Amino acid sequence: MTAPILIAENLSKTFHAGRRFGPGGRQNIQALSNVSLKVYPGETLGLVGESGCGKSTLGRTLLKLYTPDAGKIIFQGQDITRMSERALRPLRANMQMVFQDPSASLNPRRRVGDLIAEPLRVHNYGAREKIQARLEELMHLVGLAPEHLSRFPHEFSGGQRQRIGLARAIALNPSLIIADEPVSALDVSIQAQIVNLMADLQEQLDLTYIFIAHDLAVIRQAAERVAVMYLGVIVEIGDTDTVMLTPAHHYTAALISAVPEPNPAARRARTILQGEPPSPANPPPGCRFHTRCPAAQGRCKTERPELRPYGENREVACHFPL
Amino acid sequence: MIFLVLLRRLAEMVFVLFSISVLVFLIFFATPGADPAARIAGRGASPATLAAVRHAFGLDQPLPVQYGLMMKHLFITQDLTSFVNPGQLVIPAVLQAVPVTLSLVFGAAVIWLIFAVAIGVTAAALRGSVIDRSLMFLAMAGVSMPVFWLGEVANLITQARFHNTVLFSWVPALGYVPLTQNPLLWFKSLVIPWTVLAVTYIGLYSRVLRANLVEALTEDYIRTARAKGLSERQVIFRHALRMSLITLVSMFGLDFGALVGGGALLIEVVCALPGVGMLTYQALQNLDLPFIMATVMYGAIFIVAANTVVDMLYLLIDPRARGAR
Amino acid sequence: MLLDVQNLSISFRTPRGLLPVVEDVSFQLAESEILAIVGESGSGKSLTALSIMRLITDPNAIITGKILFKGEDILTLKEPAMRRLRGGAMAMIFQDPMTALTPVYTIGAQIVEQIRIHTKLPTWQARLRAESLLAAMGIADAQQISRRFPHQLSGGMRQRVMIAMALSCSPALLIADEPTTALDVTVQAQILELLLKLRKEFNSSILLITHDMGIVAQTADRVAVMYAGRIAESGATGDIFAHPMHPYTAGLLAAIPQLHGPRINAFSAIPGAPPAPHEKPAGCAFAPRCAYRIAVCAERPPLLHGPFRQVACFRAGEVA
Amino acid sequence: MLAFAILIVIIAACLAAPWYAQNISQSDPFASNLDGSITLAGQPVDIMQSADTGFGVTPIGPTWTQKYFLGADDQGRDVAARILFGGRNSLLIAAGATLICLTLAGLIGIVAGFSGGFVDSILARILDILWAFPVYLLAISLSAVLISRGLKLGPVTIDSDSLLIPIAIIGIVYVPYVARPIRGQVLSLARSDFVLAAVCLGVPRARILWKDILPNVITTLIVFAPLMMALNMLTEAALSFLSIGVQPPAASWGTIILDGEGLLYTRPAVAIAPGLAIMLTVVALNFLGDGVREAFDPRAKIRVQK
Amino acid sequence: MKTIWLIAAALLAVMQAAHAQNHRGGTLKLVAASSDGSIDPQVNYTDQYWQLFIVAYDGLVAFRKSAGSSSNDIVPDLATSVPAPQDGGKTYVFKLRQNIKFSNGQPVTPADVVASFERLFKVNNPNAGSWYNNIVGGDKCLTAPATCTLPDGVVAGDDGTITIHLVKPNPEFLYQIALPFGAILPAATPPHDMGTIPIPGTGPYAITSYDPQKAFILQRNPYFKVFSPEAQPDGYVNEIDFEFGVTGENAVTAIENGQYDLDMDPSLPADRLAEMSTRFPRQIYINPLLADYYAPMNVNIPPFSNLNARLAVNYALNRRDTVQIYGGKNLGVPACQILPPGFPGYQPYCPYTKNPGPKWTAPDLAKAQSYMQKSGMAGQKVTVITDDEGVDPALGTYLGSVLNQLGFVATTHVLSANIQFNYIQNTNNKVQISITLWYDDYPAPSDFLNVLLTCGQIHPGSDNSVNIAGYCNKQYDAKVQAALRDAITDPAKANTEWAAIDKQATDAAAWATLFNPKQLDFVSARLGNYTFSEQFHLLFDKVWVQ
Repeated sequence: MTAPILIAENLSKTFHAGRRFGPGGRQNIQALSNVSLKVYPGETLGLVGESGCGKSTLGRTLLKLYTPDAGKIIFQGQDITRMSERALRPLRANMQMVFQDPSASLNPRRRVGDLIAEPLRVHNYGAREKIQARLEELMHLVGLAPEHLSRFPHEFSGGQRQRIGLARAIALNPSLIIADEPVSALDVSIQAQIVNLMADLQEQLDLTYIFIAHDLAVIRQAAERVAVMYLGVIVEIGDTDTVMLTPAHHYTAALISAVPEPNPAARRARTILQGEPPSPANPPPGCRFHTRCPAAQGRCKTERPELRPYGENREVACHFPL
Repeated sequence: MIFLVLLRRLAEMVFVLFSISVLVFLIFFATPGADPAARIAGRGASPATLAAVRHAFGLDQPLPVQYGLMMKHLFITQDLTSFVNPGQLVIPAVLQAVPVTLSLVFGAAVIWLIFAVAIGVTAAALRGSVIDRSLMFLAMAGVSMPVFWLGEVANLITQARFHNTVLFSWVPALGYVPLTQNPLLWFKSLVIPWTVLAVTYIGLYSRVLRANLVEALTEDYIRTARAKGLSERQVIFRHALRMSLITLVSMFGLDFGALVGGGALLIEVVCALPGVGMLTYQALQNLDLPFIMATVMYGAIFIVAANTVVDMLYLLIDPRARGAR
Repeated sequence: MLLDVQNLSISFRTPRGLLPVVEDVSFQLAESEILAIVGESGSGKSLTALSIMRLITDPNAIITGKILFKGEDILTLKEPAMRRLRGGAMAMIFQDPMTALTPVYTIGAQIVEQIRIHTKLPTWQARLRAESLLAAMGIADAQQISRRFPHQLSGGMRQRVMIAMALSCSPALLIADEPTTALDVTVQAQILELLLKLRKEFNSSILLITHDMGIVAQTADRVAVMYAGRIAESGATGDIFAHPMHPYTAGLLAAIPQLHGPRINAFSAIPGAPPAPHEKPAGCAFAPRCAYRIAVCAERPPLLHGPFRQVACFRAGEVA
Repeated sequence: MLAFAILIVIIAACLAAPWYAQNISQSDPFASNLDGSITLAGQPVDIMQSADTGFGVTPIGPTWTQKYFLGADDQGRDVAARILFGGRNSLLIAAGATLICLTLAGLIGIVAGFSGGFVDSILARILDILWAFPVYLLAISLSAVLISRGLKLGPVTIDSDSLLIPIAIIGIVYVPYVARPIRGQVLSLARSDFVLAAVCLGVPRARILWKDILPNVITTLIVFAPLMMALNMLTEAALSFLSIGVQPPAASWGTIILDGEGLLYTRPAVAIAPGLAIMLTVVALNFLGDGVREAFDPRAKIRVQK
Repeated sequence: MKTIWLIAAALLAVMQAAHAQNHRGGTLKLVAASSDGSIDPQVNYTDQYWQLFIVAYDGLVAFRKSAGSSSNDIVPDLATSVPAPQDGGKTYVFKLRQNIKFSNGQPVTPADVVASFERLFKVNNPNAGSWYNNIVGGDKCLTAPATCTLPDGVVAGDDGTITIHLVKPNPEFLYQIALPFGAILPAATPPHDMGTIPIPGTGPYAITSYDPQKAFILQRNPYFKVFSPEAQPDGYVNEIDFEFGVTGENAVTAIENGQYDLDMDPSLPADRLAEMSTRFPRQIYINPLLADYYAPMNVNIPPFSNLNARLAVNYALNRRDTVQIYGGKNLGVPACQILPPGFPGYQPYCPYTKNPGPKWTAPDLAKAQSYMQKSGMAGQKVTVITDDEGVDPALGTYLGSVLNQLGFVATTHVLSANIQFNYIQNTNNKVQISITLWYDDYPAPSDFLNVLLTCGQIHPGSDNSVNIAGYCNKQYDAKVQAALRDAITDPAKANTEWAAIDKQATDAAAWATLFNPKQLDFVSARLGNYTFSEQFHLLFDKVWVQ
């Protein structure tokens, strides 16, 4: 196996909300707690979990949009954890992001051409003509017409906007793209188009993806490997097929079981998880899942399980894996 | 928790007051024609007399010392006296003016709240209609009138032009009559100032309320309320209005604070009401530093206090502000 | 038949002319049946639901057709009579429980309010009823929870409260507009479970509005698929999933990512995007995206036909 | 846009003031004219009319003819012409103050919101202080100093009779009212997805500020502009009324009201007319402000009620 | 006109005196826009309050309380008679009346007199350094006010006599102690400005309360018995209420409606005069004032350092217009010279008019233009500083307009009335020209010609530099000193000298005198027995309200 393109070691990140003397006091929201993972060139790593589990934070921290409180990020062999924004700038061309809500991530006051050209100009791609040619090439790549370049984002449909977001992300030929819920705001029939497009681009441009989603089915189809997150920690990571078909962590199992299957013939009794995830401002001690886990025992309440190898290419953080 | 919040507010207030007092002090000493010694001494006083006065009032001390002394007299011994009316204690004068301003602002506030809610709700309920548009135009006109001018015109009408008609013959001479002295006369003498002061705010509040109501009426919970089977009136009064009032209450707190803190200056001057605004106005006219200092401090305290009260009130009336979960 | 919607059309007067959003929609709902209306955003499914409650307040809306509820046409009902129906015989729950509850009242008060509108119960009894309803929704300490404000509850809890409120007067018809879209999967499962359980207890019919084929498959008895303001296909859930007869339904089902079964390299996607209401083509709205389109599709919209299984496509029999 | 049309008419009328003074009223609105007379209906009429008793002199009231259309003030000057000239100053001061206020507020808001941390705290404190300083007190205090002394800022000297002084004063006092929302907006913009996206693309901060944040802030400032101008108009009038605004013989609507205050009971037109002019202008500005807000608020544009 | 009123008033007085007892009682209600400072009679220096002090306090001597010019005469008050100066004008011996009590019941003793003179220095009386330091020991007191004693200056004899020794002869000494500054107060009065705390006095009324924000109230002094009807007659009304906070326009309305009796503000709203005079002619009283409205021109800074520029202004000013602004031809008399009419030494003189002579007739614009040309000052920027009270802004605006017509580039600055007078005095403010008003303290020409125009009254950088024009001429000063000396021995000669000095000052054109204003009192319908003293204006102990 080749060297990982991205390594995260023991990342932790805590957000502070409210003012110390303000109403409600100060809250420390632990969004990431000791998260480690490796991403290999050319693969798609899915990152899945319920809202508030820290998957978006992880995505943004990996790109140094947030500075981690602790831990290390190594991108293409360079430690970027403490790198200044200025020093990081050349590297940024190599790592890009696609956002969930394309209407929020595209400045509504700028034309599409201007938006896509922005990274090219910033990284001194070349003369005006060269940029123009690249813009047209990019539009073609993502399936849009060059005449769309002079329009404003709000003149496009959701799917088209996401294509624009992709065009901007691949403008500089990056090696890594972190896609944060790229399809969850889209309708099913459009979702498929975007997922397909991303797959095509991956093939053509030799991209590595971290694909963040809450929809297990999308991950299942889009990612070769998947990491399941719960309350700021990775509970299970491994090949998608292995994890989805034979989940080892009780949370993964419950999550999969909860997904309604679009097959009326397969109506079945599901194991329905009770309760809702605790607040990340006040996570439970020990195994974070123990409050809802059907198999929880005394040990789970006190001792935090580490991510340990479990079978081939799989790691699980559970004292009593399935 | 509340205690800590208050403590922080208090610290903020002290800082703000300190800065403002220094600012006022410096502005005063930068103003020509303001040498308090010259005015205390009187016209034609000889340089020797001037020097004696300057010494007697401590005006020959360095500025920081003078500042310190003034603050001591204002806050600690509370016996600061005027430069222009020697011997006049500043704090009792301000305290005496407060009831006048309170009478003015309180009465006006009652008027403006009643009218603003009535107009705002009517306009929102009839949104898009001719009535809505006319009401909103009137409200805009109300906001757009210079308040002192309105006061002048009101005086012209009620005191002179139409004073002898049935409509306004009851209007007493300008000035203030304490409530304790003659409640009826108190009321009569304040009706016109109340109205004049209220006009702007009726305009402002009714427009804000209408906008809030119209926006609130598009919210999901309004749909829920309708889906419950509530009538349109119940929907507006129980659900939309309740939410819109939260904004209005915070606006009201700040405006009330600013007005009581001296913001009603123009109307007090025009209607000859000896309130805090008038006191401030006279102090500035006289360049009477101790009075300026006291009224500005008072005003600032009121504004900061109003801010705090509004924050606290928010906790009370908007459960969302009490912190989630 | 509890609910019989006949030729319902909804359009809006706009500066650009009349904008048809829902066209010629007809469907029936029997007692204690679950009918799912499924469609993508902008397909007109939510407006259809709202029109049944007569909750479309936009003065520019024009609603034609008939909505017969227990044989009575709702669209011609006087407002007071309609108010008695709303929240009484028919109730509705909404997509986002966060914004659908008035933030400044305790949830107890909000449920009590609804009970008191439709019954003559004194407040204290209404309060007891509210608490027992909350308990029936699986809320453990109902008494305490009823004193909380909406923002103090989690999303799942809030949706339970919404359901409790909707069911407080034992409605014959419950309209659930995307009831789980804003929730996480694990919570979504709980809420769906609850709805199914309650249907039996309260004996309500449910009109379920959703975009999620998975939910339809797991809960609905019958399903109507909407596309661009019209019903494309309707029928029993099993039939539709097993044998989609409309090209759109077929494409939609094919586009759904599968959790189980083999991983496939490329989804079969429907090309293009649904038309915006003001740029709907003449004829069949799906025609521009349709692999089966023929000349006639561009001329007139196909009518819904068939007795139990209804399809609006000129080539209905040919779709695999 | 009726409001806009009215505003244009008002501005045009004020710009035509010299023409009006020369050709219509045929009088110098800045020179006292205590001995003059005009011919009305064939009769010569004194502009300043002495009472028979020898006490008191009353200026001529509205003639509703081209000369002294609205009568004269206590210096025998044509009020109508003065209102047109006064309007120029009122509009100029209001507009100038708006410009200063929005520029300063925009600058402070952007610097505070975008740099965050220490700078933000300092600026926020300063705004707090100005905020708690009662507006009129601040304005009056500053006027007391500046109008009697003028302003010397390094090499720049502003004469005490310069219009720049009321412009600066009015411009400064409302800065916190605009700077606060701008700062809030910049803070939220700085956290918005599209700024994150720009950071992600390696766009330098200065360029983000220039390309992504500034245009949005400027839109907000444009929305603020007519409303601020309306507010400034009223403030100018109030300050002039307290005789700390425009200095004679120059006029503004506020000073004409002040002139008219002395004649309120005998010649109310002198005070009422400029008041109505202010009201009309401010109403027009406010409606214009509403219009601009709707035009620039994307929510209002996109929102289709369901 | 004026005389008719006076005769009518006098006739009325005679007729009604018989019924004096019927008029006793009631409350006199006075009103003003704002209060005017301390109520310590040895400190306050304002006309408004002096008008009230003279019914509450007595000096050793006083101005006669009567109408007309006889009110300029000195009459005995607490002293039994007006003493003739001894020792070449350096010594005065007073005999204190017996059995007079302060309003707190204490008897008035020679010790009180001594203490009162010492207190003038302890409270930093405004004129301590210009008038009272002439008392032997005064200069020492000036440097150490707190420990001031005047053992050789004011001497109390055993027989109730008070002897006052001066450093040098002073013809105006009796005037200076007849003013409220010379009030005799209890010896126990604290040696500092009492501010708002009333001090017992010997007049028919005693101050009972004072709140600068609200009112100044005097009630009958229970210990008062008439001892000198000329100086201190008994009053008619029982109480005098002086309320603050009502502006001119409103005060006029209130007086018309009978809610107040008199507006104490210096000038009434000009636009109401016509209405008042036609609707309420019997409630209006006009009296001449010994005062000048004038525009001092700073002779030390351009453009008015140029004599021709000053002359141009003087010739161009249409003084009739200024009178019009002030309130009409009956309210003022155009003037060119420094001394007001009726003053000792006054000789009518007006060079700055069409036909120079004793009276101003019309502006001479041709001359004005030619002087202007000669000055070469056309195009110079000029700022007129005026205050914001009464007609002053209008006068300032008018003056600005005249300057503009002359070819200056003029603007007018309106400053608060409370700072303007100090502002225009301070040389640091570089005031070129301003509008101001000077009232006499007492009827001596030096009060104008010495106080306002000699070198000694210039204090650079001080807010108290009352020679506003900055006119300093050694030869002029010498003449003033000579006139002052002569006034003691030969008042008639002194008056001719003053006339010459007046002429010289007028010719120097350091001022543009505008006019001599008249006092217009608008009183309520019920106010009777209106009596106007040239010194103190309306006498409150003479009027009645029922």
